[in-house]
Amino acid sequence: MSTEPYIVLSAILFTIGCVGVLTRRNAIVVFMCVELMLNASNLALVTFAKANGNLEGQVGAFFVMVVAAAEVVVGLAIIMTIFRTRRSASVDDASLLKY
Amino acid sequence: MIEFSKPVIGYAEVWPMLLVFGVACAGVLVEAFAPRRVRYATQVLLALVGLAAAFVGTVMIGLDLNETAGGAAKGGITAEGAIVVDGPAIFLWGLILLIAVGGLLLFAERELEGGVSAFAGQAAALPGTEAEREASTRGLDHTEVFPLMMFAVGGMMLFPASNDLLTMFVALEVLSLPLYLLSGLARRRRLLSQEAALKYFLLGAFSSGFFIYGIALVYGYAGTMEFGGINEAISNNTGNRTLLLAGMGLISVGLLFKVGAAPFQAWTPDVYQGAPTAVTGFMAAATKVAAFGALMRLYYVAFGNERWSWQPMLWVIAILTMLVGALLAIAQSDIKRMLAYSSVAHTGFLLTGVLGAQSASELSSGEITSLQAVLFYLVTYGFMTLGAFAIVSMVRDAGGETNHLSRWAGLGKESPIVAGIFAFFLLSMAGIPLTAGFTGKWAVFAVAMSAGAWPVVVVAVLTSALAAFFYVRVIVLMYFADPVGAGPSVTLPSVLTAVTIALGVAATLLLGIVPGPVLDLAAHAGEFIR
Amino acid sequence: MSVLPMLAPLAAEGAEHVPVVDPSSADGVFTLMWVVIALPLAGAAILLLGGRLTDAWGHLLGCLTVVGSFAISLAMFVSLIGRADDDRQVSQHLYDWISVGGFKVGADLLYDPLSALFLLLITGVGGLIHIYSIGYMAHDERRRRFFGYLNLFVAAMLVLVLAENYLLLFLGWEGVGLASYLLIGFWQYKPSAAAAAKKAFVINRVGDMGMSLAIMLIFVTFGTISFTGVSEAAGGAKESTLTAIGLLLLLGACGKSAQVPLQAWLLDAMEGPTPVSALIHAATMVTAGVYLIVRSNFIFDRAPDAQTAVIAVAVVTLLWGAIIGTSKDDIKKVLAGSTMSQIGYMMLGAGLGIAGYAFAIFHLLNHGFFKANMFLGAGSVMHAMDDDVDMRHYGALSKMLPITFLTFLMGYLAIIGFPGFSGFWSKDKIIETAFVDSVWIGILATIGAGITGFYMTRLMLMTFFTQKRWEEHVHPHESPKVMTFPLIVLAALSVLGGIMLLNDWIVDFLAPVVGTPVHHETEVPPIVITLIILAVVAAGVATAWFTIGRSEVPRVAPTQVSVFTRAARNDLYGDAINDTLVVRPGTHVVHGLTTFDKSVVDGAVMGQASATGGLAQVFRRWQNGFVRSYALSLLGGAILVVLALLVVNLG
Amino acid sequence: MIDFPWLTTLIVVPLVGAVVTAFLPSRPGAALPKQLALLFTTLTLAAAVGTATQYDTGAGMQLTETHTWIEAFGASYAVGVDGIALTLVLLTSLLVPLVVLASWNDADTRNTKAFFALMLALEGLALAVFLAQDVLLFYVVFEATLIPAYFLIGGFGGENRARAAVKFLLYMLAGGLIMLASVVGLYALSASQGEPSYLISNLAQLDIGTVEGRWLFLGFFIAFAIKAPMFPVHTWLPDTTAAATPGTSVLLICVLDKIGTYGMLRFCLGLFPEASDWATPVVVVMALISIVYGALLAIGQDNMLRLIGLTSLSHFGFIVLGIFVLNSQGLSGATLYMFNHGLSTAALFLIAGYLIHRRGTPLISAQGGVEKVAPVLAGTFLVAGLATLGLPGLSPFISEFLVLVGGFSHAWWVGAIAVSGIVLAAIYVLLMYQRTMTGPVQPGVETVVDLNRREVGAIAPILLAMVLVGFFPQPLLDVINPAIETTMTTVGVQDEPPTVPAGTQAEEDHQ
Repeated sequence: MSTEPYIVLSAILFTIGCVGVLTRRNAIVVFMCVELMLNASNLALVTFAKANGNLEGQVGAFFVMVVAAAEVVVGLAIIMTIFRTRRSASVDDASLLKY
Repeated sequence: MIEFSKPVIGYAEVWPMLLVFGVACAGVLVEAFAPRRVRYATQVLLALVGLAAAFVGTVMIGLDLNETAGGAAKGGITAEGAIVVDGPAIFLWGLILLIAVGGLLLFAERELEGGVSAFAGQAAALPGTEAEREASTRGLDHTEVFPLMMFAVGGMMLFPASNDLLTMFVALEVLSLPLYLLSGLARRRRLLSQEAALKYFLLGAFSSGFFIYGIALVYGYAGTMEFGGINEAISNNTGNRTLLLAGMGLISVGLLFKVGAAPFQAWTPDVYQGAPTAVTGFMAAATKVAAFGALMRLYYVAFGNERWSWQPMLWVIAILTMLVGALLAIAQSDIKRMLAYSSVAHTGFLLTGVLGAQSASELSSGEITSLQAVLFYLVTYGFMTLGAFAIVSMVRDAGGETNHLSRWAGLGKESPIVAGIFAFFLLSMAGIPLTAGFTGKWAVFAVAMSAGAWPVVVVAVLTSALAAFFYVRVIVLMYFADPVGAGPSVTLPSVLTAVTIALGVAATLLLGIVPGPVLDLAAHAGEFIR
Repeated sequence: MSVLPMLAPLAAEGAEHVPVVDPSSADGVFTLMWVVIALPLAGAAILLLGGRLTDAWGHLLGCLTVVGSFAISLAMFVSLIGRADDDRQVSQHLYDWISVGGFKVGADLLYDPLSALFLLLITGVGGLIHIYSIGYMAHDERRRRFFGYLNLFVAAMLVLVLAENYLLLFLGWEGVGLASYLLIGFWQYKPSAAAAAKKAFVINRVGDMGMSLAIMLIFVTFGTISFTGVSEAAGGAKESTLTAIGLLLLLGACGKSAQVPLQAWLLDAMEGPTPVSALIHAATMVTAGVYLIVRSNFIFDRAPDAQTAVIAVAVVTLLWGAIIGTSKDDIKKVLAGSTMSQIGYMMLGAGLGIAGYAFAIFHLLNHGFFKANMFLGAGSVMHAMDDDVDMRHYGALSKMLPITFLTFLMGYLAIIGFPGFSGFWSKDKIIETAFVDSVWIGILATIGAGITGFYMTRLMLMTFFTQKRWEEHVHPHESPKVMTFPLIVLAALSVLGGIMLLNDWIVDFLAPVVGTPVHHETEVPPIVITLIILAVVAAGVATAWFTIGRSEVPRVAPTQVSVFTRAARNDLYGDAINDTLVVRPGTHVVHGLTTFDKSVVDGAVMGQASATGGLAQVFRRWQNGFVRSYALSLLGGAILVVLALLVVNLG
Repeated sequence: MIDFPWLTTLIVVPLVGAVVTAFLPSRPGAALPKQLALLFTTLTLAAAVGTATQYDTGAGMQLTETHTWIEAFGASYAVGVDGIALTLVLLTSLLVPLVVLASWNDADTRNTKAFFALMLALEGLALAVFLAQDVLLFYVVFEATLIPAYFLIGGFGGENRARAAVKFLLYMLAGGLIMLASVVGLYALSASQGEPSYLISNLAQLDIGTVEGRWLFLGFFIAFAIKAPMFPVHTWLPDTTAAATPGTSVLLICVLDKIGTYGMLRFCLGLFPEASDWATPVVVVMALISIVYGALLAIGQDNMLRLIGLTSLSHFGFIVLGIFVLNSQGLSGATLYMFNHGLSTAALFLIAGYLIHRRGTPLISAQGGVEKVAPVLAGTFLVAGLATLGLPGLSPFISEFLVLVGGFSHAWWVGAIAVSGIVLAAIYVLLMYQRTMTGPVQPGVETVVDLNRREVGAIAPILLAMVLVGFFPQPLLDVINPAIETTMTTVGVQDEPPTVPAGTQAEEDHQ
């Protein structure tokens, strides 16, 4: 079995995530795109685990999921406060700190 | 079928780190169950005792380390290969814990704000609302900052001690997540603080996306996540090199982001400015220590055999970082942003030390090693940064801290001691001899020069000159300029901040004049265990 | 050795042997050599550092030290004459002055016939002028300091003539320059005096540059700068080197002796008190250039081109000074022009080589007598005329100031070369020797003598004869005895100076130093030349008599005058030339450089600094606060990192 | 007594003094810090004299003390003294007490104790610089001197002091950091050839390749050229002297700047002989430009302090010239020149400072006729000026002439260009004297009072020293010469023999 298609897929997912971070204004969406990048990594990890014939990659994928969950907790908390203060979830509105 | 056996953790080696995590968890419990009026005292005491105990433990473990690898290194790998407790790890632990103590004291400071801490009374309350006003009149404190900080410290300890990519990733997240939150908890200028937290969080998450994808690729190349295994795979030259290089690059992005190297430095000024000053000081010092420890372990151990390909990359990054840091600092008018860029420049100097890695056979006896130089620099950097930010937190007016440089004019007349100490830190950062900054700089330049990276050293020297300009500008402002309006005032802090500053001054002075013991300690730490 | 063929023609030409300085160690009275210098030096130190404590008796001490030196000089002179011809060089080693590598300079003194004569001149004439000054400066509240400076001068001048090497000579050389600076600017509250002092020093420094370079070249060539060592080795050096040394020394001599092109300071130097003009700017210091050339005979004798240059400078100067003298109304400036001209004669003598050295020194001594005499006389006149120096305000003073007039008359007769008077013997000898060298030089020198006759007669007439043109409130009176006594002594010397030529005494006396001249026959008998000179001088005197003595002298100088008069009044445009060629371009250069320094040199650095600041401001804008653009830079960085890795690997 | 640590004492006494002065409480203008400063600087002078009595002229580097300092860097606390160092130590320890005396009232309205404490600190560090026998130690104290200097300029100067202080510091730091690259390079080189060591004696044994040597040389040289200073990196100099108090200027120009030329002598020649030889043509030309350029600029100045600063540019040109013509007259002359320039320029600065203090302006055009009202001030100023212009009989002449001889021996045109400096010096000194001291008394000048005893006391020793050394330079030269011979041996050069040596001729004549 060739791993190539999986890796390509994961790369495409990663790229989509990347582009999403760069283009979307809504903080939640931006954050979801980051999650997409993490999941692209998960796919790659699992693929390589299969190819390498050991479990480390799969274990890794689990860890990533846990970490992602933790990130969500923290991230949403921050985004929520910002939203409550500014009545906006646009990341472009938060640009007081500059130069 | 693999027979299940109980994993061996090696508590004897890693207990200080576990203790810190334990204290963090206990802190959460205190927050949940202790009555509000005792929470502050309990939390501070708990954290302080925890850090102190961890530090003592670190020292004891350090004294006990066994020599391995023919005496070149000390310590061993434990926790099923996930954690390595070797000389450099212990050294970094000790350093992180000391900085954490200093940071903790700053966190606990309540004199400056008139009886409350620098953190938001109630983070969930909207700025300018009744709820917030009530929280502030009632003198509410977020004592959660202490457990959060302990989690971060725990992550920082794990970061440079991790022996595989996955542990490193987890450590990275454990240290980062609490910091994201802490950045957003300022009592004053809430909007800026929250914005800092958001930016830090989004960019941090984005970079960890790169980091984990890089891990995946390297895993794909080497078939293992263990550093030793990766190194072996590289020397055997099996697998697809493109995977390795791309993976290495992406992992580097995650780490370079954490240390604030250009072109990944964009978050530093904004976050340093927006975050509460105590957090900035702690974060600037401790994160850099932990991240450089991890960076070096990754490059020296996992990619040790690939040195010739990452060294040129680091040349570029180091040069870029120093230039960006020094150049942009010139244009700053906010003291915290200026210190942020200065910290970027310091990252560049540290990278200069990192890229000066040479194999043992290339070094002559008694010659300073790259690891030794960087460790030493981290010590000097950590203390002076912590001290400098502590001073920043003391210069205030009615609206809280006055971070705009123009408000610092004439500080030398107003408060000669504070100005003098700050000038001393600035001179140290500028690398004037007889301060720790100089010895640190010398060390990293020397190893880079030995490794033949003279162009980097030349750039480093030139940017040092450039950097001197903005440090000197602040001194001029403090001493030779007349105050504008009412002038700055210095709020006398409690003994907590004073101790931190004293620690910083003492370290900066001693390491400038007699750096020998610390250098020897760094040398004594030996190499990383492969 | 390659020098032998070069020496051969010299030897063939005659027995003109260039003597070597080979002194014996000082004994007997000669051990007091250093005291000659030390006395006036101590006097200067006491007077200058002692402050007001010494006001009361300072002038007496000043005179005593110089008279003391004169006494020792006389004793040494007597002792020297008592020695054999070849034993008349004595040296005294005081201490090691400078010793670095091969550069070894001792504080060594050399006493030989040349120094002996100078010693007598300096301390003798100097002593007289000191005495004269007691009266002349009686009313100056800073008289003590004046004597301090005079003592300093005497000490420095003595160092100059007693030095055994070029560097010690240079010490004295600069010392007299300093004294000259201090004394010209003695009344320094007058801006003109202060400016004149500075001008003198600076122009002298140009000469010193030549002198310094000469010393360096001598050292590089011979590895020593002592007269002993150089005179011994000079024969071995290349002629071109010796010519270069000679020309550089000449430059030094031009500065100190006010020879063209470094002549411009001397006329301004008359701003100093008159005794200063007499001592420094007539009798002694300005003749140091002649001394230098005569002292360096071992170099010039082997560098004919340098000698030619000396002659050229001398001839130009003797005419230049004389011409200036014809049109000045300031009595001191006439005398200054005359001094310049007379030194030209001495230089001419020195430039003529072995044949002329002795006559140059002879004329130098005579000039020292008669010019000091006349300057002091002029001072006496000024004393009488309330310090007015304009001859157009004088007239008919011969009756009022009989002693001054008579003594001045002696000086006058001496300088125009009236037969029997000192100047006659010495000037005649120089012109005669010049004719041997070249008819043209002889003719030019003779013309100079004629002009001398003219301007000195003009001076005499305007001052002592013709009608009174005094300012109101001026009541001329003869000077006190303390001033007339020196005048009388000097007048006597002016008359009798010629004695030194009896039996060619001075020529023989100086032979151990400058060599024995071979007698050359001129194409016409010497007496004819003498008669021609006398005729020319008489013509000059007559012209003066007819143009000035027979007509009314206007009290205000006429402005409608010929081009020549105007040129002469303007010092032949010497200052204008300096101004155009040096001062003004120099000022422009200085201003230009100042601007250049500020805008280009400092501007480059400062500009770089502000450019960096500007660059920082530009880059600062990149930090625009938008988190998405930060993310973009992060992505860019990631790509950069990966590309860098790939490039290193694949490239 | 043999093992008495003379040199450490020299360094420590002023530093202790600095600490004591700084921490004893006192009000601005109080006498205590001044007296303390005078006491400690005098003690230092005593220690310097003691060192000189212990010094054995023939014994090379001596009174050495070596202790390991930072083992990892190969650095030691190593001090020692040879003829060159002793000359500069004597100069420093002589000048500082006099500067303290002359600056007695300069900081009365400001932080008096800080002023004198900084002076003491500067003295201690400067002495350490001259005595250091370890490159890192040298570098550390070399850079550390900047801090007290910086605060002395910026904290106590006149108009534009902050700007001048920053300019000064940045110039110096730029130079120092460039040098740091070379210092670090030396470490790398030393480590690559065995145990790393920063001891000069060990570094001199290194086998330095031509290319490396030249680069390292450049790093050192640029720093020293900025320090000295030389054209075209001199522009900090007039700005600094114009803004600093005259006492500070003396410390900066007469003591600290000597580090530049001392460094060239000790490090450029001592460690990189090949590169020094290689650089000679360029350096000599730069030195010549400095001589003429500095003097010309000085002529055009109207500010006395700027003027004196610029004269130093010219003088440093002479010193550098002397060093790089690489012959004994040049080198010994340059060393002596450092000493003499220190004396003469100090005198000029201090006396000009007296006048400026009285008149309240440094502008030459605002003076005139001072001689009439303050003859002692004018007289001492004239003597100092004459020394500066190199009048024989005063010490600077000796060294200037030696340097000129050295230059001429190197190449005749070098001597010929350099000698023009003596004319230009006469112009700038006498022009300044003429405009300030002579002529009619200008309005405002008539109230100028003559020097008081303290002021004369601060100047008199300098003038006396100049006269003494002018007539008897040999004791000092005897100290300098052996060290210079050692340096020449290191560089591997010898004096050119004269073309027609005297003495040989006589022998041939006899044959």
